[in-house]
Formats: sequence, structure tokens, C-alpha cells
Amino acid sequence: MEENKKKLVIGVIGADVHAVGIQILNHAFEEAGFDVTNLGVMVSQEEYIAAAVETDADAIMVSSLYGHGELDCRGLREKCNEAGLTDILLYVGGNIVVGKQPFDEVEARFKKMGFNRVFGPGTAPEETISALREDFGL
Amino acid sequence: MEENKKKLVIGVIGADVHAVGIQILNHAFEEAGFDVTNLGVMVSQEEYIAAAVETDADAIMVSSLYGHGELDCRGLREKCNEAGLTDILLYVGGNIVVGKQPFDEVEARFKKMGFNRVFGPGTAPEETISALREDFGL
Amino acid sequence: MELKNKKLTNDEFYGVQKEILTQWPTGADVDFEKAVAFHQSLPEEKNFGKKLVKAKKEGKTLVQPRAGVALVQEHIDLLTYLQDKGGADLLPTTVDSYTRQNRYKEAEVGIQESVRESKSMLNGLPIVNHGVDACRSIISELNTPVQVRHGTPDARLLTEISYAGGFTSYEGGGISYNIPYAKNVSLEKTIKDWQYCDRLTGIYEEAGVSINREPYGPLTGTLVPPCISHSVAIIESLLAAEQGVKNITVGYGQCGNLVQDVAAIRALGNLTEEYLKKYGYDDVEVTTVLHQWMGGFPQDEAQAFSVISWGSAIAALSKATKVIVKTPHEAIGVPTKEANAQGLRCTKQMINMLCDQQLSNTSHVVNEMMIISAETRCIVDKVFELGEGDLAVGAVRAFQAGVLDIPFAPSKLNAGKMLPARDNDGAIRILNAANVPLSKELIDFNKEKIEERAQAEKRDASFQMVIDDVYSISKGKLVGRPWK
Amino acid sequence: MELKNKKLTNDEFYGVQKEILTQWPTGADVDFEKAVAFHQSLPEEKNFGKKLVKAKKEGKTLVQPRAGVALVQEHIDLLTYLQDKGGADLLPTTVDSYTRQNRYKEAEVGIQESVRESKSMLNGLPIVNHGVDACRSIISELNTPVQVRHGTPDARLLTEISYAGGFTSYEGGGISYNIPYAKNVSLEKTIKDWQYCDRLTGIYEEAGVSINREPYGPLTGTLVPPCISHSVAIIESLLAAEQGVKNITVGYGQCGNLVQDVAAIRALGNLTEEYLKKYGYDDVEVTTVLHQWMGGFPQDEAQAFSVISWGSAIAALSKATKVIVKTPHEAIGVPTKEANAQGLRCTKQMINMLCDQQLSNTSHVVNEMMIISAETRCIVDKVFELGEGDLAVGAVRAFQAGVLDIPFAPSKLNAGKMLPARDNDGAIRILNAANVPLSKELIDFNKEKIEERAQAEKRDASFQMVIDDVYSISKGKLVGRPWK
Ligand code: B12
Ligand code: B12
Repeated sequence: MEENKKKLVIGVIGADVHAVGIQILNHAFEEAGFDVTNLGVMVSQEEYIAAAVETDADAIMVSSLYGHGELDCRGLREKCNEAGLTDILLYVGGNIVVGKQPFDEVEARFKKMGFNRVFGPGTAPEETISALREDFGL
Repeated sequence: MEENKKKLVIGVIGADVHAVGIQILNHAFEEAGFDVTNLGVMVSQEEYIAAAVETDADAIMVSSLYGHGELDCRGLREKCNEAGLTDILLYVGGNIVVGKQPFDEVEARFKKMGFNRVFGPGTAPEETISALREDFGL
Repeated sequence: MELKNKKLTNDEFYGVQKEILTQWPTGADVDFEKAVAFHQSLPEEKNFGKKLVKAKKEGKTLVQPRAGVALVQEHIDLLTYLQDKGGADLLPTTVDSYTRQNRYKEAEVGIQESVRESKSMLNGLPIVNHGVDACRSIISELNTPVQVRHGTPDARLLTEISYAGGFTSYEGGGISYNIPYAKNVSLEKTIKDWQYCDRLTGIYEEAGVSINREPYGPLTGTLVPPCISHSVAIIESLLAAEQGVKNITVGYGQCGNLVQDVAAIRALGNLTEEYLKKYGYDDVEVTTVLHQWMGGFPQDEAQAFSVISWGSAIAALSKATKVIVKTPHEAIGVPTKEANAQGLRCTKQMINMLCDQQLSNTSHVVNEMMIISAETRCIVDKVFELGEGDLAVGAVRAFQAGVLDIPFAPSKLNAGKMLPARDNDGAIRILNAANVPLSKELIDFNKEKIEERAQAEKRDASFQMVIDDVYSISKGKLVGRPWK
Repeated sequence: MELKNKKLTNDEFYGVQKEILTQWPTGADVDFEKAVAFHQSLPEEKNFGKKLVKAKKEGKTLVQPRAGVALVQEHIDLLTYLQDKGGADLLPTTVDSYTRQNRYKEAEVGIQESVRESKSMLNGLPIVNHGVDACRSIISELNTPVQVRHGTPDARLLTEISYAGGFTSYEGGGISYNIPYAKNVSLEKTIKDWQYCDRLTGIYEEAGVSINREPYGPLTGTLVPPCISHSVAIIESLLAAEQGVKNITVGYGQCGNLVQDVAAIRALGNLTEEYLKKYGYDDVEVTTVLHQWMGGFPQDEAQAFSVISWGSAIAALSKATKVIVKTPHEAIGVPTKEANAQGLRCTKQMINMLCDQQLSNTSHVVNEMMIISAETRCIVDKVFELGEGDLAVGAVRAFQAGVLDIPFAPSKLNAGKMLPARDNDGAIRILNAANVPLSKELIDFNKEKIEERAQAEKRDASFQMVIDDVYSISKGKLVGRPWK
């Protein structure tokens, strides 16, 4: 593992078992030169944080497809702060709310919860990767 | 021909050649006991009026499908009055304007032009027939 | 001048041309040399026929909407939207109904009203009124080939202006733009007038400008059995080829039964090529177009999408060269550009999902192709016979005799005696052939198929069955069964 | 208690039942006598299985949506709307994801939040939290049979409450609701837990109440070759039948290739009946369900309608007994009731246009049926072999051995070594069988088919091809070709 690779912790939060997207993201992030820890599906807030602490991660990428994202994501930023991960980037993406809702409102709600970036349904891996590069100044 | 049958003049106005609906209306009106003069497609205002005068008709049923109904129907009521057909019922139906427009607005415009009843796209023959019966007090 | 299926001489053609070009002031702007120069300045991707031939070679199905509004800039905006947001591979310019009847004055009123009301009061673009330069601006602004679609019995001036204006494809024909589109216009006249249009196409062709011609396939769009529309398509193709047309697209309106529709498109292409070769027109490129369901549509948009999708599936599975697309507004009125683009995107999705799949070599389809071909040959050969070898004359006599007979056509020349109805699988068959000259075998086959349905429905086959079938798709069914 | 494919004894069943019913307070309201009485008070038209069997006899395809919201009255309103405005023949009650994981406390929070925010914060109805009487009010308010659809590995309490609540159909199975729906739950446990659910179905059956059971067919919905999902469906049917289930619907998620999909549905019904008979379950009614495309959808609604339509066409042409409907919102989120009804109306239009048409006896379809059947038999017979005659044991060992291997499944028990990909016609084939025990002939057949595509695309078959195929339909194609 190269020293200067940025480290990502990825996974699907809550009781969500949508397994396809995260496998493809894993593949895409590795291809793009990141160091990926993939926690798979059904990941609790505690698991993300533990993995981020352990790997000294630069970002946590929360995936949520099944609609309960809003309930599942509450408090994650606060728990990160408590665990000393005060600078960690938090991204969230997928079908993060129940139903078709205006994206700008959804984005605002998740930003208020402490996420740095919020991605709508079906975001292509390339888009996420360029956002990461921008935020990491790569 | 029975004496007491109500007489209808029907046809498709203007440069309109939609021939299917009018054939079916002809069939349906006759089945329902009306005396029908079917002028077919591409009927001018003058032809309707001439036929109505000649047959001493009780109603003129204007069909318009192709979208130019609004341009084609202007002045029909006035010409009827000039020809002495002051009491004749005027119905219009079909796809009488260009495009999808709110039906109540369309109806209001055609009523202002002097039509007694205005029917939207795809009106079933049964509906028209009961309207006729109501207006004729049958 | 007597009607004959014979290439117009220069004298015959140019003798009339002068008069044609004075029918409306814009005719004066037609200048053949400049027109050819304009066409030759266009990149190859903007040539309609070339794009079709390429698609045919690659086994692709292209998608094309219908669209036209009263004013030029609005029309360009509309087409640009359909190209960019709908992904149209081919574009149309649908002409308004006044122009179709040569009522240019009324079209002028429609233009003025449209300006005043800031909405299109016409159901298409009045090309003649707008003139040559307006057409060129349309062609120039778009990256996609554009076709003129209309329904004009006497389209001579319209054709002159359209071709001079740079359009590279042109719909219509002396039969298909008369019988379904007119009430009382002589067939001799429309066939002659279309010989003019076809000859003009030939003259452009000879000057190196390829213009695609498309006989109008679906006719009345209402329960037309394939053999009837195929016969008309073949006759018009032969008439066009005689005048020097080299690039022809034959069309067919979807009936709704998968096997019949796939077979019909395959048979249509094959038969047209067969007859063209048989009569010595060896160098004509033939492509095919499927029209999504042309009869009454359901009003509900979700249901309309289903009808649109099914037509798209047929187009892909039959490998039609192009498909003409309906919209979710079909039952209501001329669609908004958004609805039109929705129809296109829905169609494209289906075409792209099905483009690698085929059905045409299954035994069901092959059998049905044999039936359609046999029926069509009965009719076309009879038309030749009636014309004593001359197809133009034969066509006129065939309508008089009811040999060619189109269901629900408005024209007084049409016998209207042949009655079509769906069989128990939803295929359109002939309930009463009247004077349509099918062989006894084929008549029996058609009758049996409908009898099968009549028995299943426990009623006699009658005009009521035909009416039920006219309404069926708009009411959410294919076969108009008496029960709910 | 050792895992065995053997009808649970009363001791085994009732021994556990007590404990189950105390997992959440609402369990206390389950009273078998009253439940039977409630079921028997329902008119026959409200029985799910009976409606299916009737449809199968008449050759009809019924339509069913997916739907569920957090609160009972809102849920009833939703289902009423889908019944009245969508024309649904069968109704669902989709259960939320917390309940599926037995997280009833979180579901409770979701209920409270939904009340507070006046919108559903849950992706389904938390049946356990709402309890028996709430379920009965749903059944009473509707004129259509209702099924519970979920994805719950341990569904014992949910089943008790659902059945007592009057639902007459129930989706799921020990494999199909574990491997695609869980990360780390033992298969021994889920198979046992589902034996409980099936036995409960049998007990109702023995008391004269017929409840339909539906193994969940599409699994991960993502490039699952028919033989894999068919094997699971057959195994779960046999396991259910052993517990006394008498009315089973086997399911399959549309792949996208017409021939493969029609063949798959036909083969699925036949094979399930064949295996049930072979193992002595002679009196089980088998019906089939086609799930419209279960993978990623296009976001554009017009394109989504096309995908919905194509699934509907497949359902009708294969004569599936029912079809589960997607909506134009699929790619975005849980649909509004309007979007859901649109999906239904679109589907119904297609079903009604195609119900009189058939494809299943063409040679292409018959060939494909033979292939799917041969592949499925290889797998199912191997599972029996691994279990030394016991199917339950065999199933557990089959996952350990990778004999059963489901693409993209989240479960750690799944090998994930078998790689599927589309062939050149868009049919889903097996690129790398890994330990899936197909005969050499069948492996070669699959390889050749994919090789054909690889050559057409001038690239090697690889994981990139699989990824391209995962995205393809959502990007408007069927086959994920490397070119635009
Ligand atoms: C078949 C058809 C054609 C055929 C007609 C063949 C023929 N000669 O008959 C062809 C292909 C030739 C054609 C041509 C055109 N058509 Co057209 N056609 C249709 C279509 C698909 C079905 C019409 C039909 O036969 N319906 C079945 C019959 C039984 O129903 P109906 O006609 O609606 O009539 C019933 C009722 O409306 C009612 N009714 C009718 N009249 C009246 C009158 C009264 C007083 C009452 C009470 C009731 C009533 O009772 C009838 C019997 O039930 C409709 C769209 C649709 N409805 O799905 C478009 C449609 C009517 N056509 C349209 C257009 C624009 C054209 C063209 C201009 C353009 C083109 N596509 O080429 C040309 C016009 C040519 C001309 N000069 O008229 C538009 C009109 C748009 C608008 N109003 O905004 C429509 C709505 C399609 C669309 N959405 O764009 N068309
Ligand atoms: C396949 C599928 C399933 C399969 C999943 C199999 C499996 N174990 O993986 C099955 C059938 C089992 C399933 C179950 C359910 N599903 Co589901 N499912 C889908 C479907 C059709 C496709 C998902 C998919 O695989 N897409 C392909 C992959 C490649 O794309 P992706 O997942 O979107 O991920 C990409 C991007 O979103 C992005 N991305 C994802 N995460 C992140 C995170 C970050 C930080 C970033 C930057 C980007 C990013 O990158 C990924 C790669 O390109 C979607 C709808 C759709 N999209 O069409 C519904 C959908 C996600 N499911 C849904 C629901 C409700 C369910 C169920 C609750 C109900 C049910 N149908 O039974 C259960 C939930 C079970 C559970 N506990 O989680 C809803 C969610 C609704 C909402 N949010 O409002 C959807 C949207 C369908 C719908 N419209 O109702 N589902």
C-alpha cells in the first residue's frame, strides 16, 4: 500500500442490504487510486467510526439506498466528533430519502446533519471521484 | 321515415378528413332513432346550413378532429341566424383545438361562439345521445 | 395528357412547372441551380436517404417524431428540442391541413393568428407560405436530416419549395395522399400530380442530389389489413421508380399482433424489392418504416406509453429501418414538445433494449409472411391486369372496381365495401373481401380466422365487431370483445 | 434441533410458538380460532390463491403492485387508490426494512416520526408493530386479495400476525429471504425459521384456510441467470410442500431477452410441478409470477415506462399467472400512489393487448426451455446429492460449496464466484460457472454464447463486461457494449 494514498471507509448504512452499488464503488475507488475499506452492507454508525479510527481514514462514504437514510444518518457527525474524527470528510449518496423529493431540499437537510457532500440517485462513480479529488486537493 | 324523428345534420368541418368517428356517429345516431343527414368530411359552414335548411333539421353536430376547429367554427352561429335557423341546436365535438388545453377554457370559448354544447376528445356516442335526448326533452 | 405509367418527358414536366410556381408568390424563389448548390453544401449526415441506407446495413432502427407548428423560429426550436432532448435520429416537418388542401390564404390567416395569440393556431408548418429561405434556415439549424410529412393530394408546389429549401426526404403518393386525405379528388389527377413530384425527385437525383421518397403506409390507420397497405406501397414505389426515384422507404402501420406485424414489415421490404426488380428498376434502395399504432389512442398517458412501447418493440424485432413515434398526448391533441420527446425517449429505450433480438425467422412469422405475400400478390397482379399492363391506369380502375379498398377512407372513390376485423389472436383479417381479389384459399383462411373468434365470443361476425375493434386499443384492449 | 426437510411435529412447532408470540407485545393478540373464523368470514374473491388458480385456468395474467407506508389509514388509502385507479387485480403490503430485521423499536420510532412529519418515514408498513386488528382492517376495507411482501430472514412473528390478520398470501423463503436480504444470518436458521412459517401455512390449510406462498424469485435482481433463481424456487417449493403448503407461486425476474424470458417462465412452472410430483407432493397448485426488470432502472420516466412495458409484454406472452409491476419512479424512490397507478395502467394496457397472443411454442423458445431445464436439473439434483437426500441439508451445503451462488448477494454465506454476463442477444449466461455444477456441455454452451459477444465487441469477456451489464438498462440499453 502506497503511503500517500487517501483512505476511504465505505459501506451501506442501517438495515440496508443493497449490495450492488457498493461493490461497484469499491472497484471504482480502487481503480482511481484510493485505499478502500469496504464494510459492505448493514453498517452501523459505530462500525464506520471504528473502521475510520483504525485505518486513520480521510473520508467516510455512506451509501443508503432503501429510503431510511434520514433516520439512519442522524448523529453520525456528532459521533465522529466524539471519536476525535473532527476533520473527516463525510459523503452520503444513493436513494437517501423515501420517495421522489426535490434534491436541493434533501441536500440541505443532510448538509445540516454535517455531511460535506450529498449525492442524488444514480450518481456515476466518476462524479464522486472528481469530488473526492477536489476536496483532497489532488 | 317516421314523422316525429328529430333531425340531425352531421359532418366534419373545414379541411378535416378524419372519417372514422363520423361514420360511427352516423351509425349510433340512427340506431338511437334520429334521422341523420351525414355530410361526411370536409364540410363548409355553408354546406351545414344548406343541409339544415333543406331537411328542416333540429340540430347541427359539428365534428372537428384535426385542430383547426377554432378557426373553422367562427361565425357559424351568426350564419345560422342569417339563414333563419335561429333555434337550431349547435353541438361541437372531437379534438376541437390544437393540443392539450384545459377543457373548461375550451368549452367557454366555443360556448361564446354560440355552441349549445361542447364535447371533449373521445366522447362516447352514448353520452352525446343522452345530451340530445335531454335537449329535445325526449 | 393521358394518364400513363411512363417517365414524364422534359416537355411534359417543364411545361407544367411554370404554372405551378406561380400558384403562390413564394414559388418565384425556386431556382434549381441554387437549390442543387444548397443541397451539395450540406454534409452527408444531413442526407435522409443516406442515413437510412446506413442504418439498414447496420441493422439499426432509427426513430423519428412527427412535429410542426405555424411559425418558423418556433418550428426550429421544436425540432432542436426533439433532436437534443428526444434523441431523434431523423426529424420531420409536418405541414398544416390548410396547405394540404392548397388553401394558402387560410394558412396565411393561421400564421397571423398564431403571431397574435402567441401560440400555434395551425396543426403544422405552412411551408409554401413561408417559402424557400425559411426552409433552408430549418435545414441549416439542425444536425439531423429532415423530412416533409403532409397529406397533400396536389403537392406540386409544396414539393418544389421543399426540395429547393433543402429537405432530403418527402412523404406521400398519388394514392396514399388522396384516398385517406381527400373527399372528392380524382385519382387520375393525384397520380399525375405525384408523377410530377416523383419526376422532380428524379431530376434532383440526376443532378446528384439524393432525395428519399416515402409512400404513406398506414392509410387511414384504422384496421387496414397488411395486404391492402402493402399493395398501395408497392404500386406507389413502382410509379416513383419509373420517374427516376432511387431511394424509397415503404411503410406500414402497426396492427398490434406481434407475429403479423413482424411478418408484415419483413414481407413489405421483400415484396417491394421483388416487384421493383421484376419491373426492371434494379438500382432502387428500399428501406422500411413502422408507424406506431395509427388508430385511436387511449387518453391516459400511462396507457399511451404502453401502446408506444409495443410499437417500438415491433419495430425493433422486425428490424424496420425506422419507426415513427406517437406521443402520450396522441388521443388529446398536437403534443407539446415535452410530450413528443417523451415518446421518443420511450421508443429509444425499447429499440436499444431489443436491437440485438430477432424474431423474424420463427416459423409463425415465416408462415404469416407467406400469407401476407400471397394476398398482396393477388391484389397487385390484378391491378396490373386491370391496367392492361399499365400500373397507373390499373390503380384508377382498381379503386373503381373495389379491388383496392381502404377501410374507413373519406374518399368517394373508395368502395368501402371490404370489411376488416381482428381474429382471435388480434391479427387483422378480412371479414368480407367484397371485390378485393384474394384467391379462394386466402378468403377461406381469413374467414376461418374470424370465425374462430366469433365462436370464442359466441356472436356472429358483423359490423358491430368492426366497431368494437375500432375502439378497442383506445379502451385498453386489442381485440374488441363483447364482454368487459 | 437438527435441520431436516421433514414436516415439523406439533411439539416442535407449538414448542417454539409461545416464545415467538412474546417477541413483541402485539404477538399476544394472535388467536388461531379467531383467525380461522376471520378468514372464513371473507368472500372467496378475497382469497389470493383462489384468484390465482382461476386466472391460470383462464389463461389470464393478473397485475400486482408493490406498496407500503408507515401508517395504517394511509396504507389503506394507498391500496384503495391502486385498486380503484390502477386497476390492480392483486394487492401487496410491503413491509418496512426495520421490521424485516426484527428491529421493532426502530420501526416504532419510524411510526412516530411519520406521524410527526405527516409523511411516511418508513419504506413499508411495520405490520408487527401495528398488530392483528390493524391487518384485519386492511383486509376488510379492500375488495381485492392482499399479500405480504417483505424480505425478512426471521419472519416467524410477522407470519403469525399476518395470517391472524387475514392476509391470504405471503412472500419469502429460507434461502430467498436470506442470501439477498441479509449479511450474516445462518442458513440453517433461516431455513428452520421458514419451516415454521410454512408449517403455520400448513396448519391454516388443514383448518380449511388456503394461504398462498410465494418463494421470492428475483433474488438480487441483478443479472441472475434463470437456472439459479429457478433452482432456489424449486427447492423452496419442495421445502414448503413438505410442511403442508398447497398453493405456491414461483417467481422469476425478467432478464430482458424475449426468448429467454418467455422460456424461463414456462420452464419454471413445468419444472416446479415436475419436482413436486417427483417427490410425492401431488396436490400442490403451482402458478407463476414474472417480476418486471428488478435491476437498476433509468431515471427518465418515459424510459422507465418502456422498461415497464417490456416486462408486461413478457408476462403476457409467457402467460405468467401474475406480474409484479414497477413504476416510473423506480430509479428515484418509493413511488407516489399516482406513479404506482401509472405503472399498473401501463402494464394492464399491455397485458390486455397481448393476452390473446402466444409465443411459447416457437422453436426458439422450446430450445431455450430445454437449456434452462437442463441447467436447473444439474443444480437441484446436485443439491439433493450434497444433502444425501435431504434437501434442507443439501441447500446449506450447496451454498458452502458454491453450488448455489447468487450474483451480487450481500450474504457472507454466498460464494460470489459465479460470474454472469449477457450474450450477444442480451440473454443472461454464465461467464464463469465457478462451482455451479453445470454439465460440460452446458458450460461450453454458455461460454460460446458469451464468446460470440466478446468477439462482436472486440474485447475479452471480463468483470468490466459484468459491470457494463449492471448499468446497461438504466443507461437505456440491454447489452452493456463498450461503444456509445
Ligand atoms: C386515425 C387518425 C388519423 C387518420 C385519419 C384517417 C381518416 N381519413 O379518417 C390519418 C392518419 C389520415 C390522420 C391524419 C391527420 N391527423 Co389524425 N388522428 C387520427 C387518430 C389517431 C384517431 C382518430 C380516430 O379515428 N379515432 C376513432 C374515432 C371513433 O374517434 P373520434 O374520431 O375521436 O370520434 C369520436 C368522438 O371524438 C366523438 N365525436 C367526434 N366528433 C364529434 C362531434 C360531436 C358534436 C360530438 C358530440 C362528438 C363527436 O364521437 C366519435 C365516435 O365515438 C387521432 C388521435 C386519437 N384520437 O387517438 C389523430 C388526430 C385527430 N389527428 C391529428 C392530426 C393533427 C392529423 C393531421 C393534421 C396530421 C397528421 N398526423 O398527418 C392529419 C390531418 C389531415 C386532415 N386534413 O384532416 C391530431 C389533431 C390534433 C389536435 N386537435 O390538436 C390528433 C388528435 C392526433 C394528435 N394528437 O396529434 N389522422
Ligand atoms: C436491485 C434492487 C434491490 C435488490 C437488492 C439486491 C441486493 N441485495 O443488492 C432487492 C430486490 C433485494 C431490493 C430490496 C429492497 N429494495 Co431495492 N432496489 C433495487 C434497485 C432496482 C436497483 C439498485 C441497484 O442495484 N442499482 C445499481 C447500482 C450500481 O446503483 P446504485 O445502487 O444506485 O449505486 C450507485 C449510485 O447510487 C452511487 N452511490 C451509491 N451509494 C453512494 C454513496 C456515495 C457517498 C456516493 C457518492 C455515491 C453512491 O454509486 C453507485 C454505483 O454507481 C433500486 C432502484 C433503482 N436504482 O433502479 C431499488 C431501490 C433502491 N429499492 C428500494 C426499496 C424500497 C427496497 C426494499 C425496502 C423493498 C423491496 N422492494 O422489497 C428492499 C430493501 C431491503 C433492505 N433491507 O435493504 C427503493 C428505495 C426507495 C427510496 N429510497 O425511496 C428503490 C429506489 C426502488 C424504489 N423506487 O422503490 N432492492
